[in-house]
Amino acid sequence: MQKITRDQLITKAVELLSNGTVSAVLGWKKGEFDYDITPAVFTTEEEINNGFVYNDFCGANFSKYLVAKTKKLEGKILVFLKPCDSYSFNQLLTEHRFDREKVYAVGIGCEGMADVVKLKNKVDGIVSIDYNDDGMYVDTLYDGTVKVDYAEVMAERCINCKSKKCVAYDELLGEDGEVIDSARFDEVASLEAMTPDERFAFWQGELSRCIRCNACRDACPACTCEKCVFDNPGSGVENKAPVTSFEEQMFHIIRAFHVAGRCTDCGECSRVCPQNIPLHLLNRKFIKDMNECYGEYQAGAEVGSRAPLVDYTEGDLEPGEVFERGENDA
Amino acid sequence: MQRIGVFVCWCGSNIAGTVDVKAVAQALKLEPGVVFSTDYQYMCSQAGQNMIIDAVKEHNLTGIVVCSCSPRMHEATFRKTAAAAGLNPYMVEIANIREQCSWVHKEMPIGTEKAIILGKAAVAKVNLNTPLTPGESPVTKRALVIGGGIAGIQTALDIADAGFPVDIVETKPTIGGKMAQLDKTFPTLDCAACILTPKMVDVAQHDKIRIFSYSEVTEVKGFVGNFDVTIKKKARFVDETKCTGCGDCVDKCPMKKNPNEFNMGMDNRSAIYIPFAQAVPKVATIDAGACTMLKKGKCGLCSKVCGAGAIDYTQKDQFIEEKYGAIVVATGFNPISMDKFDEYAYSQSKDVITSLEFERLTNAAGPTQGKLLRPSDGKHPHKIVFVQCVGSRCASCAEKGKEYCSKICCMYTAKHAMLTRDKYPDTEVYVFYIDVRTPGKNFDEFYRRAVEEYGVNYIKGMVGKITPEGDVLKVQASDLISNKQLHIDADLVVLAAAIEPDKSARPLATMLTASMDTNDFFTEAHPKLRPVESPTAGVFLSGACQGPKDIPETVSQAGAAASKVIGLLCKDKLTGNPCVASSNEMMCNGCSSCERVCPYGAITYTDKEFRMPDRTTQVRRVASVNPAVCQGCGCCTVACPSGAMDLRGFANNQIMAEVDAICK
Amino acid sequence: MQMKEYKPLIVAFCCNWCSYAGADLAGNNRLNYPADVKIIRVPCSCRVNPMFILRAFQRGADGVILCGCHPGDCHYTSGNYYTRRRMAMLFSMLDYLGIERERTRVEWVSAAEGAKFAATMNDFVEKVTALGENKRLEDLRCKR
Amino acid sequence: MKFSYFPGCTLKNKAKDLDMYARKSAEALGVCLEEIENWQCCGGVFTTSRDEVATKLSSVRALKDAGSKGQGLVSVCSACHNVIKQTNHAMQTDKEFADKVNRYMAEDTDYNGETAVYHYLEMLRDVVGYDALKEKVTNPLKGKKIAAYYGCLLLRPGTVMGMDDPENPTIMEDFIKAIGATPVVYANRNECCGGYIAMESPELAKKRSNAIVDNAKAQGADMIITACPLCKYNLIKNGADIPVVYFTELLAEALGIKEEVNE
Amino acid sequence: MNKKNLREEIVLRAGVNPKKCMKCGKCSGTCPAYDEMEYHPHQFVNMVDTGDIEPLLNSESLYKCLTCFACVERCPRGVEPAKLIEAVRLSAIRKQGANRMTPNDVPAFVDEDTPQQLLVSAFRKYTK
Repeated sequence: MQKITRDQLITKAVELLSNGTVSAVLGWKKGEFDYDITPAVFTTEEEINNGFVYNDFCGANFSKYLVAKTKKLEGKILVFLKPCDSYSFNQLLTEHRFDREKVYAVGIGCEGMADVVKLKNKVDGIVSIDYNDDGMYVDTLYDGTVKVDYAEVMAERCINCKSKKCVAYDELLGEDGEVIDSARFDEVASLEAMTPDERFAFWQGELSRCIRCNACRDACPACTCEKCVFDNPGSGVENKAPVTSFEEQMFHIIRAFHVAGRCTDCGECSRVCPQNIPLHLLNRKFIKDMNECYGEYQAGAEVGSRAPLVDYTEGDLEPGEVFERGENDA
Repeated sequence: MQRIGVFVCWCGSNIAGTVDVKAVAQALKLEPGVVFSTDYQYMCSQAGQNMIIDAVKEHNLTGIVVCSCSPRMHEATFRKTAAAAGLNPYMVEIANIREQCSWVHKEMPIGTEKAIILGKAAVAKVNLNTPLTPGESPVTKRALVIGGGIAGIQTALDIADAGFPVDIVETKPTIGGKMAQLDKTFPTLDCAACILTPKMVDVAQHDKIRIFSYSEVTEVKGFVGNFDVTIKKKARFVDETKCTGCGDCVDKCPMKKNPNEFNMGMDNRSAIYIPFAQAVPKVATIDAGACTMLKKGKCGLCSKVCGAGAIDYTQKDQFIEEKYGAIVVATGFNPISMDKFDEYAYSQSKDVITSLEFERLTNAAGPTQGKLLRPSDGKHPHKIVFVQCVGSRCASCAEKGKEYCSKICCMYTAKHAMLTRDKYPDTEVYVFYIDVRTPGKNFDEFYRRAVEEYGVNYIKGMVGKITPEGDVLKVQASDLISNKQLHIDADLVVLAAAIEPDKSARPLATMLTASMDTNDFFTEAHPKLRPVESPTAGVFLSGACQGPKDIPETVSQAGAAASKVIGLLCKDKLTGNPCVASSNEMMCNGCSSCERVCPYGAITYTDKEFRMPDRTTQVRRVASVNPAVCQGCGCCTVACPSGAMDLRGFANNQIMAEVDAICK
Repeated sequence: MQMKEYKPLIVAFCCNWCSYAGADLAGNNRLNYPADVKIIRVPCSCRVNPMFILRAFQRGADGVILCGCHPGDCHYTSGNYYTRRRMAMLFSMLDYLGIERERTRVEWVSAAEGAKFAATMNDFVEKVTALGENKRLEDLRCKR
Repeated sequence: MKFSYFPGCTLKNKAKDLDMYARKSAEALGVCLEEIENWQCCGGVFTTSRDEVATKLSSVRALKDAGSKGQGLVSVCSACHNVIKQTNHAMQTDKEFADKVNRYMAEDTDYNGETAVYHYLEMLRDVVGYDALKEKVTNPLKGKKIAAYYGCLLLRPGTVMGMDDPENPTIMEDFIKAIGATPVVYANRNECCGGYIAMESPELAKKRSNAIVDNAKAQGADMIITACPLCKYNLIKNGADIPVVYFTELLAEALGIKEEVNE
Repeated sequence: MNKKNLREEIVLRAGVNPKKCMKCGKCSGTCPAYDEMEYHPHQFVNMVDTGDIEPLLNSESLYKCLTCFACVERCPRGVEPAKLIEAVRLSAIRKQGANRMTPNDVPAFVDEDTPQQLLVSAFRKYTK
């Protein structure tokens, strides 16, 4: 499959702006460095030509931005949806979080995004990055230009990509892919196979690093509550900064439960975590359990689908049986 | 801050025997908000209640904690006490220190310690209690009865006689249902038509009853006391107000070869038809699938002969919207299809019939004018075999039969067998049965008469195979008592087919948000104590839609449902349970999670305008709970991701406070 | 020795219509179970938010048990079916984090099952006592 | 369209015609039947007992062989089809049994009932299609009143065999219509001819067989067709006075290739 | 082997539960070999259920069942009597020297049209 290029996106964005289809464009713009790309709204051709970027670091999921942007805007907003973003897009529509009529969605094929951390682990002192068909050419302070294969720096979530199929769009750039039978649950399974003590040790090691910056929540496309329970004094679990380690602990469990059945497994939580905690492994555990107990379900695969936790059958497994199921598998 | 009074009950020695009540009262006095604490021998006694009332007045209490027996016992009592003292009744909490403390623990220190903790939890909760007022909603004083069989007819008559208007919606062109098709009724053998048709006439002439025949319910909105129902009146191409039911059109119609549903397809009717002579309303209906005028625009004979000018080929389906306070479901039953039981050769021989077909064969208004003749050749049958439990009590094959007992078959088969022997003494009649079930007044006596006086051969065993050969039906069966296999060359075989709920019931249940069991029978609010009410408030059940029933049972349930409806319609206003869910619109995401889990359809969504801090306005989709429909289970509160949904009386912060108090 | 001293703290959420009545029946029949069990009444098991359970653990509970009507018997027709899914998922997650699975339980107790209620509580308390104090949830975040 | 083909012992011997007509007709219909190498006799009856492993291995081997080629497995003989289909079902649904079989066979790959099993009639109905068959008929058997005799093996147990409604089957009647003849429906078409009992109690087999033939005749049949060599044997042996033939023979005749087969 | 163990073994082997029987007699009503049997299908079910298996082991009835599955198909409760009969039969013929038929017996039964199917079926039913 041909990679989508910046030029293609700009051409499309300018075309839709100038013919009046949309009045704004949700896109990416360069940050301080070539790899810290931030989402931005463009309203003129000029802004786009100057600021719009698209490269291997444009992993940010835009769906969530539509909740706020569509409310404020007159006319339509253009959004580019990678396959994983399109699932979040549908999920938000299922939850009536924005008006579909106010969005013009362009699906874009995706060959996987790069992981900044992986890149930094390989290369020190990044000055700038150039892209080529066969890899990245990184200009560095110390080692001159270093060539890096895409495969070496591909993000975990892209290696275990669940789908290259755009499930929502008004128009598609490039070719559509297929849903992939990915190995994304392997890591969860290997954790499940551990003894409780080993699992405890693993999670203690991971979660003790949390600095409670809320980045996971802020990036999560399922976390679009008008008022987050962690910010709500009436909820009983309000806490902005860590008071006790224990309250802290609850944060990730509650958050994972809150998005259970709604999480599309886009991987944004892990991507944005400054402490590199594999938060997606919590969400995937719920997804894996729900798939195994209640039948395959992919949040966002279709608009209006009924998530497992707001559904039931009379013959569901008992909570105790869910454990036993794990034992039989092991 | 609340001013809370704590009242610890001794319950004689029931509590005081294992719990140091004074210590409890003492300890709870130190809890935040508590301004008064005392103990007494019997709090529920008049003296105890007066003590509470006095304390409320004296100490200006705003909340009450009673440490006593289970709230299931005396919560209502102490709420009344609070009301008598001028407090909101929902400012009372009970700490259950009897059933869940003194009675299950033996040692005083342990019991006392736990009682104090339970008391603290109750205090913590009351601190967060708010006065609650039950909502009120008006009642539309009109009832809807869905289904016009004997169940619907009886319910409608009883409600109408009490003075409330009733509408009956019936899918067929006439009311009457299955009972109209029956010949005689067990165990008295009175003629079904003789007892049913006067009731049908009563319905037709009752000034409080309207009949929507050839109609169905297509939409139900609203809630108890306030249902909005859409009824589709299917086009019958005859103006009901003009048709006199004279039948001239029926005679003249050239399209005469259409299976007659009323006679179970055993004879034919014309394309324009009146189902039977006593039909109500006695109005003709055109079968659009059979009429050449409607299909090809050629014919028009009925219009030409109709003196009243009632024929209207251009008639369209009509939709009627009406408001009701209560809905009674009386959708009835049907025999199951015999397709999957072809070991009995139902599809192969016209002389293998179902019991309902047998009813028509013996009915004077039936296809043979009541003479028992074989459908294949019109000959008089001599050997007749009845097979019981065809498709009933069938556990291995869900797609074939039904696991339950159909209840009515034993008795109607005894009736068929007896009547056959009575009218045709030259016949040999066999009944194959698994068990004969006759629990009813005069039922077993009736069955025994069939055997002892009428000489019906009851054989314990089942028919395994029926082989039509030439003009006989070779019946192969077991006789378990004599341990033999029997081979009978029968002339006619009658299958007692299992009965199942009418197919229209399932979609109707969805519209009504009324629950059903796996067999598609409507579930009752309580199987013992509320058998004629659906769990959905304002929806009542009458007849076989709730489970297999015979006529007397159906009629008594119909009356019971009617009395429940009357009880509801008598009220001018309904007061609800104030412990219902409510949504904080500022926090609601509009995601529909709550709506999806609500078993009562109590939650709806509206677009609402909000003023934002920056003075702009924003339209958001938000949930709102109808307090008249909500029953207060709280399922929505957990489904809600933002915590916008909360349950009054069991609010998130109240339960958390209890948790904290217990875990402190 | 310490085991002898140790008394676990157990929070039991009981639905008003079946399990709370079952607990009352246990009382009526004088069926003993440890006082470590403290019952919180909720209208339906589906009212129990996972946050309540986590809160109980957070505040020092050693075990949390949730009792509701038997599946199919819910007073509100379907509440316990949702409970079953929610708790199955929550408990599986706690297990995944290495929290002992015996600390959490869902049990269906009808209003007629006083004996079952008492037996369940006895068993649950025994299991939790054997585990000892609930430290893991607290320790999960502190790597020592 | 290519299938693995399991002829069975009788088709190699006393029922060669059943086999030959089946193969040639399939060829004419564009279906390739590839005989499984080294197939072994199915054993004639399926032993329902769950602890019987050895008697089911020949079926499992045939199923595995077909599966390894990615082909469905077709058989004509009712007995072979019944045994293979029931074995396959047991391998699919009874894990304990399947484990036992797989351990016993100790081969590189396990088998869990993945292969699709067809009776020749099912292949005609579901793969070729009766409409397509009708078009290929050059010699419609007009005017013949034919009674389809299913016997017990083709249909039962209904939930396992899944060929048709076990009490009111139509697959053979529809076949008869497709080749231009008139089917005669009679109740005993799914009753047992006596089967292997003919060996020990010929009188019982006679009673059963006569019940079938008499019923077919009484309902107006002038010919009976079957897929089972033992049924055919029992009916003829016990004095059927109307012809009893294999359905494949009529198929070949209708397709106009009967002579060709006999050459 | 005691009565109870034999019952359990047979029930396990057959994979069906005789307790499900509601004693309707449809199996015996449908059985084509009924008249040849000393114990009829419904009796098999009842006798296996009550552990009264010894008489069955010694009965000719074991070899009269045609395995035509009519009772299996038509049983309203999923008891599947033929499977129980088969399980008892196996208990009988698995005993040492209990084969009902030997190859030497065959020629007496065979005529020129006898299909192989008849021989293999009979052998499967009569021998271990």
